[in-house]
Amino acid sequence: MHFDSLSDFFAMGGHAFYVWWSYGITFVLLITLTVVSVIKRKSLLTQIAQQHEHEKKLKQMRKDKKKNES
Amino acid sequence: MWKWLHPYAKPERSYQLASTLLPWFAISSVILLTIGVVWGLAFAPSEAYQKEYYRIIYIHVPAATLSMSVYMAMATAVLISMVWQLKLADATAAALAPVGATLTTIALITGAIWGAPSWGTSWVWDARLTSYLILLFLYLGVIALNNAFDDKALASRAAGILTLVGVVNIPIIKYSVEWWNTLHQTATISKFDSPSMSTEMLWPLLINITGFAFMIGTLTLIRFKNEVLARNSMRPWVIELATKEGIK
Amino acid sequence: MTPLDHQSLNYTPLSYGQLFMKVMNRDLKVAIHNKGDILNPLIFLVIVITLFPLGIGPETNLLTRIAPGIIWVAALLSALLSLERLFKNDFIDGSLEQMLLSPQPLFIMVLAKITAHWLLTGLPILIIAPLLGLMLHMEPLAYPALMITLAIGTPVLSLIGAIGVALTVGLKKGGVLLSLLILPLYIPLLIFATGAIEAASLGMPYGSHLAIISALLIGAITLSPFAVSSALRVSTN
Amino acid sequence: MNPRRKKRLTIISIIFSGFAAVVALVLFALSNGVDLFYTPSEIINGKKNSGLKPVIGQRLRIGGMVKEGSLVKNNENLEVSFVVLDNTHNVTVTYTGLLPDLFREGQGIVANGVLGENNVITATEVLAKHDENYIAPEIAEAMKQQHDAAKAKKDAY
Amino acid sequence: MPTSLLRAHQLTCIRENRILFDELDFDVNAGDLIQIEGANGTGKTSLLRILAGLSLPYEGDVLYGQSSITACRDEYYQDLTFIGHLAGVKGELSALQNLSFSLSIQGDRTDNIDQAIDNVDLTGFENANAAHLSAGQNRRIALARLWQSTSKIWILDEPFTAIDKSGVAALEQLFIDHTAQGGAIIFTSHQELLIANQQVIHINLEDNS
Repeated sequence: MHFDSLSDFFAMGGHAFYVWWSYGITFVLLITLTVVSVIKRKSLLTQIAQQHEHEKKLKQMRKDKKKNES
Repeated sequence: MWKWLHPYAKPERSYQLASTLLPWFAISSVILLTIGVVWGLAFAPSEAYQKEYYRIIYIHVPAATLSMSVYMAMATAVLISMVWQLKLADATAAALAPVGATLTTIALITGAIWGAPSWGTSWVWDARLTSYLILLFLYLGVIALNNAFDDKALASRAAGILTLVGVVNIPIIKYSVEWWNTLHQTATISKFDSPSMSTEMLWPLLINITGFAFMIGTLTLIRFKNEVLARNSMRPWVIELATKEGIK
Repeated sequence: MTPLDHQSLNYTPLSYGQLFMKVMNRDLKVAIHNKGDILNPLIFLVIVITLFPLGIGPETNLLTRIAPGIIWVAALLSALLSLERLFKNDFIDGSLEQMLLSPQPLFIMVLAKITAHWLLTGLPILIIAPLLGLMLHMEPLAYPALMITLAIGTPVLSLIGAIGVALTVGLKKGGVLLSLLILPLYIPLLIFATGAIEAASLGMPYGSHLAIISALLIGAITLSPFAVSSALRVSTN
Repeated sequence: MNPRRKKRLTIISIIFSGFAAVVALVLFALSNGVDLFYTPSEIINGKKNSGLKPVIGQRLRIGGMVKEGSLVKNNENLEVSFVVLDNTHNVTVTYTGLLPDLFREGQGIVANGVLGENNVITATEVLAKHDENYIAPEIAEAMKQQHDAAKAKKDAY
Repeated sequence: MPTSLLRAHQLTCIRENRILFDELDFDVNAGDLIQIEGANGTGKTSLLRILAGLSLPYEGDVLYGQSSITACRDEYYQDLTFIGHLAGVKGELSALQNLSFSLSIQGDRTDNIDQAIDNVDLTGFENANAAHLSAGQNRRIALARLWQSTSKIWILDEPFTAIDKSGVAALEQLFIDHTAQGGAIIFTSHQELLIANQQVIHINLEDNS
């Protein structure tokens, strides 16, 4: 370990502000992108499933209509 | 020679392949980044002049170099899609854009934070920084075009044209530090046999670059899967997957 | 009154020069009927430039220093304003579609349309530029540089802008997107054009700036017609 | 000529000649230098390729090393002056304000300012330029000792 | 054995996540008069635009000769006249200017334009700005191109809209002449053609989806 103590490590030789902000922002941005991408997948699947349900219903309605007509 | 690739040109197979690869990429990136970051932050020696804050290099350099590589990868995917009409290449390009934009943002922000103590300013309008800012705008433009069209295939073709136009910017970024006297220093590890860096500083940097590359791979795979789903929403296998996982 | 027997016998292509002139002349003729389209961006330019002395105070030294930047930024914005017209009307009335269906090379027609656009919007800026310089107390030495950079630079505005317009012409809300796509691409031009004028105002040579702007112009002439052609085929889909 | 071949030939020749012209122009521009950057010897003798010399009152950017022992601080205000040198020439820079952290004698700097009489530059901004080398302090120390030893050896002869 | 001019191969079209038509196959032969049918929103216009190369199909290909139309655009467009929903007529220009411009960029015959103007009953209006003419007259300016056309394949989207009875009759006569000379016409229309003894091939898109 390069630093003598944990508090030394956090102080970063007096430049804690710069170092921790950089790492913090990077971390936050990467995590945000990951989370957004994963959520996108969920919403996409839900949307596709809903659309499919909707179309199934429409087809059923059409079938019923044809039955009634004949 | 390309025959073994052929089955993966089918969306379903490539979706499965992406799913298989995803955990490996994710695990590798987490392990590598943990090692690299801990090593870089806690174990690497401090620098002779910049003391401790040079440690920003361990995220700034990977983000900066790889964001350019991501752009080139995106442009290559666009070319492939134009020449061979491969729809999966479109999906790849669309998946890469937000990842590249995030990396570029990280490179710019960490650069600005690093510049404050070392140069004495967070931002100068010199060639390197300006061309890098243009890179961010190009990414944003590509993302915006991808979202502007209702039809995904059309959106990809439109975004592809902008991507190719923007390729002009890449050599400008790369050589700006040599063509113009910019404040930004030249590349540290342009030559691997004698990098301008002590070895015990170089190792965590290299590990972090690899870690970032796997991170990019992970994010791209996640987004690629999304793009494939969105582009094939009419296919039975997608609908099956959606009914299994979608409605809760 | 009877059509065709062998299509290839009857098909008579125009030469590239004829095609270029035909399309450009048509666009100019159409524009004469819409004088507002030519005048409004120009009036916008003059008004924007008037706003600066009013906004930052009429201190002559300061204005002299920032004059090149103001004129170029204003020229850029007014170009952006006029660009939408380049393909929009043709798209709405269907004549763009007919051009896409022509057996003649699309990039020539595109280049002709861009040229017409420059004649209608770039050239007028060039003509009133000395007046704008006067309003901003520009350094007398800088006038030639201002004129030359505008002469080489405004075609670049039309050429690069055309790519953005072509990409967004089929979209309902293309306006904001257009500026997002194009303005970043204008940055290099802005930097070197204002750099040239600044160098000139100090009595220094600015040949290398002009060389870069010329390189931008030639690069844009070479690539833009092809990019625009393929963009049009995509966005009118 | 077959129209398709004519079109292809036109396209190829346009792109080729356009590309050649762009490369030629950019190379020309780069050989002359497009930035406002000067080294101290360029301020005194003019730019290497074009012989271009800055004029008094010109805004420019200067880069070079801070000469050892040349930094003079005024304790009442933040005014400082120092000498910037390259291999052959010196130029004096005056500046009012806080110097960046990395500023030290023997280090590279970049300053933006206005050229005055006698090649004195009044800087509005002083930035520390550091090179692409990153070395651990011990190694830096070792290198310095080696350097000094070599110098001492040289002086001894 | 009729000569095939154009072939639709496995055309699939998806709009807004809805399949409009799926794996559509048909041939366009010399002498064919093809009417595309279907209710509103079944993809008639989409199909015509795909056949003209203005839109890309989701899957499948349109073949002209042996090759896909995107690979031989120039040759295909020499052989194609397409008139869509929009007339492509500039309001700022006269009927004559409009017609001669579109003929020359399409590579059609530019001789005898007066006759073409007369065919669509626009004599006397040829120098008036198109903006001052009626919708039907604007439509006629576009249709006048057909009399000058040098191409075999015509794709016409609702050619009879806003055209009066005598105009429709003239146009139908032109259709007969064109197909008799080995041309082919693909069109959409909500009305049945009036002409007798002309074999019209019907393609109904509602059957397909």
